[in-house]
Amino acid sequence: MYSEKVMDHFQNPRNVGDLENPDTVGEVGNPSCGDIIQLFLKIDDEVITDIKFKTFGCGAAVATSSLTTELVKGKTIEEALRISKKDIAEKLGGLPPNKMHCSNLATDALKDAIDNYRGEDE
Amino acid sequence: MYSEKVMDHFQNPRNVGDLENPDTVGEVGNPSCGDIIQLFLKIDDEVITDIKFKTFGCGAAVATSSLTTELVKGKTIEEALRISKKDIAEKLGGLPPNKMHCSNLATDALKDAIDNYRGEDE
Amino acid sequence: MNEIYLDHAATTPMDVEVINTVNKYMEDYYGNPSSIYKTGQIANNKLNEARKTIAELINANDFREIIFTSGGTESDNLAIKGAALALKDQGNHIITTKIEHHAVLHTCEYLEKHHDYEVTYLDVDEKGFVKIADIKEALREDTVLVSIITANNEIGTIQPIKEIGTFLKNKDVYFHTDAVQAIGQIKLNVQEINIDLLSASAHKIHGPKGVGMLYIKKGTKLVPQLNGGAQERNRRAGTENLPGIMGFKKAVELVMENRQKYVEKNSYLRDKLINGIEKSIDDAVLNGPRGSKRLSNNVNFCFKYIEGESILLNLDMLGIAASSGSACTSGSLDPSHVLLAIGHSKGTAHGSLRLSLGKDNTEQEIDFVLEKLPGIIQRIRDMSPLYIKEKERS
Amino acid sequence: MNEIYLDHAATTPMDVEVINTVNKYMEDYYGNPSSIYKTGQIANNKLNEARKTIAELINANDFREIIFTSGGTESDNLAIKGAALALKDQGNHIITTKIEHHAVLHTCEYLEKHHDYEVTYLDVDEKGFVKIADIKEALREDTVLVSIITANNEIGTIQPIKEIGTFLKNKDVYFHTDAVQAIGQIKLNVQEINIDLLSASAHKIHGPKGVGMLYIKKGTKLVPQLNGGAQERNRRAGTENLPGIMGFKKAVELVMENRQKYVEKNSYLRDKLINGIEKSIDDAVLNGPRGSKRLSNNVNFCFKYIEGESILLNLDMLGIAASSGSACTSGSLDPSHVLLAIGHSKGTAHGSLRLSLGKDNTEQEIDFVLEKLPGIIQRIRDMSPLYIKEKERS
Ligand SMILES: Cc1ncc(COP(=O)(O)O)c(C=O)c1O
Ligand SMILES: Cc1ncc(COP(=O)(O)O)c(C=O)c1O
Repeated sequence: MYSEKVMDHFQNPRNVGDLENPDTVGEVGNPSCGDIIQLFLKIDDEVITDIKFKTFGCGAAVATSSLTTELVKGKTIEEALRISKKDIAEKLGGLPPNKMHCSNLATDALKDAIDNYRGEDE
Repeated sequence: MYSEKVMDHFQNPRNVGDLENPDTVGEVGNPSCGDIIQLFLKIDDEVITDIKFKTFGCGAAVATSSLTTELVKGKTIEEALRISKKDIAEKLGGLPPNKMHCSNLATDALKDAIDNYRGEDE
Repeated sequence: MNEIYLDHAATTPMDVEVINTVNKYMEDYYGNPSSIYKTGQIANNKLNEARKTIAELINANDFREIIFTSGGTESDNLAIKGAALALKDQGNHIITTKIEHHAVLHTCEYLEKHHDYEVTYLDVDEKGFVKIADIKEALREDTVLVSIITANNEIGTIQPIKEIGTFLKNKDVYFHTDAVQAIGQIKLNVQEINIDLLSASAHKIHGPKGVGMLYIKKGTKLVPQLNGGAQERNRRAGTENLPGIMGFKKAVELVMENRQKYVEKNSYLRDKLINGIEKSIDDAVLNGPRGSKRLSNNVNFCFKYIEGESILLNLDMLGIAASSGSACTSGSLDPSHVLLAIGHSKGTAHGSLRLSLGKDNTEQEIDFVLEKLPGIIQRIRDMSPLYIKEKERS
Repeated sequence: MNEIYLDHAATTPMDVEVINTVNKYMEDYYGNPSSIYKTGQIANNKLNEARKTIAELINANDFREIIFTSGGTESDNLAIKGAALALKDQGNHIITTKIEHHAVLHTCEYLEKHHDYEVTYLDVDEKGFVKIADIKEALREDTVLVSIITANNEIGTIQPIKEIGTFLKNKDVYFHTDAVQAIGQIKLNVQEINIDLLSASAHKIHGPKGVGMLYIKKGTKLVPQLNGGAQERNRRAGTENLPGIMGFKKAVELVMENRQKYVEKNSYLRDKLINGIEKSIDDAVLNGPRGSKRLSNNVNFCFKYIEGESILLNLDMLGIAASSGSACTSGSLDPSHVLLAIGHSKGTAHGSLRLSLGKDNTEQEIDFVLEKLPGIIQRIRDMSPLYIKEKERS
C-alpha cells in the first residue's frame, strides 16, 4: 500500500517531539477524524531554524508530518509556504488515493503555525 | 437423475410400436408440451390381450409408457383402470420431482383408450 | 468407456495449468486483499495483476475497469440492475433481445416486476441475428440500457456487435454485452466497439467455476447489487476469491495464446459435424448461421418428430455428453426461448441437440458421434407417433 | 521472518485437507450439475452430499434447505432482500442492529433507498448485546424480517440468539441471522433456535474463498436476487462451483470434528492475550464481553490517544498480521460503527486493534505479541499530541 519512502518516514520519523519554547505552534485535525498534526517551530529572522511534530494518525499522516519537518527546516518562511501537498506526496513516492487527504494536513499545520506567528489567526 | 428401472425401460422399451387392427386407441399430449403417448389395444372379453405404445417425449415418458403396457397386458379393463400414476412411479423406483407429470400421461392414455372403447368419448 | 465431452458451452474442464495456479494461490496466498499487512497487500497486488491481464484480453483502457464477480450470472445481474437503477432518473426503458441467456432475460423480468422498468425484447431473424434497424426503432427518450449478447450460447450466432456499438455511440444509453460465450473465441475490443459493460465467466474458458468479471467503462454509473464491504472499489462487496481469480487470469492467458489455433481446429470439426449430420439424417434443421458468424465450437440441430432428452439419454449411454433446448431437460414445459425466437414450433424446438466443442475434442470423437447419431435418431423416431404421422402424410 | 497471522476473523488460511479436496474436484468433476449425462449427474449428487453435511452442522431438517452462494455477503443480501421483497404485501419494516456486518447494514440501506423499506437499527449495550425488550418494542404490525448477527466479527459478542428465536416464534416475521463468524465455534441448531434464514461463509472456517451458503427453512418465501438459470431450485442462478462447495463441505467436516478442541485452545490464548494486554498497557479498553459469551478467538482493544493503522503498520513490521476498526484502514472518515455503537467516542474508536485467533496459532506467538505490543503502543503514544494532553491534564 505505502511506498518505501512513506514506510521509511513512518518507521524513522524525523523531528518527532516538541520544542521547549517554540516561537509558534500549528495544529490541524481533531480526534474524531482520526488525524491531528501539531508542529512546533523556532523561527529566526524569517528562517525556520528548528521544527518538531506530534501526530495522531495513520501511516500517511506520520510520514507527511515527518517529511514536512525535514523539508522546511532551514528554509525561510516564504520558501516553506511554497511547498505544496502535491510536492509532499510526490517526494514520498506517491500516496494511496484514499490517503490523499492526509497529505494536506502537514502543509495545513505549517500554514497554521506561520499564520499564528504572523498574528493572522483568522 | 433416473432410477435404474426407468433407464431399463427407456433402453429396452416393452411393447413399442402399433397394432394392425386395434380394438381401441388412446392418445394424450401434444407436440408443444413435448409429450405425446399413443396406446393401441386389443381387448377380448374385457381382457387386454395385447397392447403397444408410441411415445414422443422424454425418458420418463418412454419408461412410464413401457411399464404401463407391461402392467396391463393380460389384465381386465377394470384391473387396468385401477393402476394409478403413483403405482407407476413407485414401480419405476421413483421419478424426479420435475418429471412427475410425465407419469400421469400413460395412465391418462390408457383411460382415453378405454373410454374410446366404451364409446364414452366425452 | 471414455467420455466424449461435447457440452463445452455449459462448462469446460479446467486446464491443468489453471488447476496448478489455483492450487498455488490456495496454498500460499490466503491474505485478505483489503488488509494493510504484507500478505494482504501481496494478495491485493495479485488481484490487480489479474485485472491487467483481463483488461488486455478485451483491450480495456485501465485495469481498474475490471471487477470480479462470482460468475457470468452475477455479472449480468450487476450490469443490468446496477446500470438501470443508476439511471433511474433518466428513464426506465431497457432494450434487449429474445435470445439472451436467462441471466439477462430473468434479470430484465426482475426489473419489470420489482422496479417498474419497461423492457423491449427484440426479435431476431431465423439465424438469430438482431437488426440494427430494430434497435433504432426501439430506442426511446427514456431508454437507459441496451443489452445484447455477443454470441449466443445455444445456437452460436455472433451478433454484429461492432455495428451495434457504433450505432449506439453518442446515444445517451449504456451498452451492455454478455460475452460469456464469446471471450474464448472472439477478439473483442471494448474501446473500439464502444461497450460500457461486458460480462464474462471463467469456467467457460477452462477456468474455475464461481468466478466471473464485469468490465465497467470508466465513468459508468452503477448501483452495487451485492452490498457490504468496500471491495472492488465499492462496486461488489465480499471477500475476494483470489485463487479463483488467479485461475481466471491463467485461463485468459491461455486464451490469448491459443485462441486462434483452437478456433481453427474447432471450426473444422464443427463443419464436419454439421455436414455429416445433414448428410446422414433427414429432417435435421441446423439452428443458427454457418461459417464465420457462428461460434467455432457450436453445433445445434432440431431433429423433427422427436424430443431432445431422449437423444441425450441415448448419447449418454455411449459416453457422449451433450445438451438440448428441450423443456424436459429443465423441468419446465416450454422449450428453448431461443429456438422459438428463430421461428421453430414448440414441437420442433423440443427436438434439439447442441454439441459444443472444446480444445481437447478430437476428430476421432467427432467421427464416433457421426457414426452413432443417425441410429439413435432413427431408433427414437421409430418410437414416435409424430414420425409415423408425417410419413403417412407424404 | 515467520508471519504471525492474527486476522482469522477476516479470512483463514485453507486447511490442507480442504485444498486437497478442492483439487480433486477441480481435476475430476467438471460436469455441470444441471445436465442429465453422467458427469453432470455425479456432480449433482456431490452437491447434495455437501448440502447434507452442512445441514448436519446446523441441524437443518432437510438438505434441500441449504443453498450455495458466493459467500457470506451474497447470503446476507439474498436473505434480507429476498425475504423482504417476498413479504412486501405484508409490510415494509425490518429490524436489525447497529452492530451488524456491512453486508447486512448496507443491504438494509439498499432496501431503504431503492424499495422504501423502513429499518430499525437496534442499540446494543456497552458489551454489544441486543436486548429482547428492544426487539419487542421495535416490532410492528408491518415488520417482516428481523436480522441479528449471531456473533459479532469485530468484538466477538455472541447474541442470545436462542432467546431471540424463541421470542420471535409464532410472530409473523422471518428471523435471519448472520452466522458467518459463529459456525466455526458455536454449535447452532436452527430448528431449536427457530431460525428461518442463516448465512455462512466457507473462508472463515479454513475453507475456500468465494463460497457461502444460506439456510432457507422449508416454506420460507424468497425472491431470488441472482436471476438466471434454474440452479439451486430456482433460488440462486449461476453454474455451481462444485470444487469450492466440496471444499466447504470438507471444512465443515473438520469443524464438526475439531470445534471443541480449537475453542478450548483459543479461549485459553484469547484470555492470555486479554489479561496480558490489560496488565502491561494503560488506558487499554477491552471491547466486547469476557468469557463464554465472547467468540473464543476474538480479542479487541481500544488503545487511547492513538490511531489503529499505526499500530497495524508497526505490528506488520514484526510480521504480525492484525486488523483495526480505524477509519483509516478503510479509507472512510468514520471509525467502526460497532465501536461507536458500544459507546466509544470517535477518537477512542480510531485506536482499536483486533487480534483474531485461528486453529494454528501457538502460545509462543501469543507470548511474542505480548512482548512486543506494549513497546509499540508506547512508541506511537509518544508521538501523539493527545497522549501528552491527557497526561498534562492528570
Ligand atoms: C451467454 C451466457 N451468459 C451467462 C451465463 C451464466 O454464467 P455462469 O453460469 O457462470 O453464471 C452463461 C452460462 O451458463 C452463458 O452461456
Ligand atoms: C459477520 C460477517 N458477515 C458477513 C461477512 C461477509 O462474508 P464474505 O466476505 O464471505 O462475503 C463477514 C466477513 O467478511 C462477516 O464477518
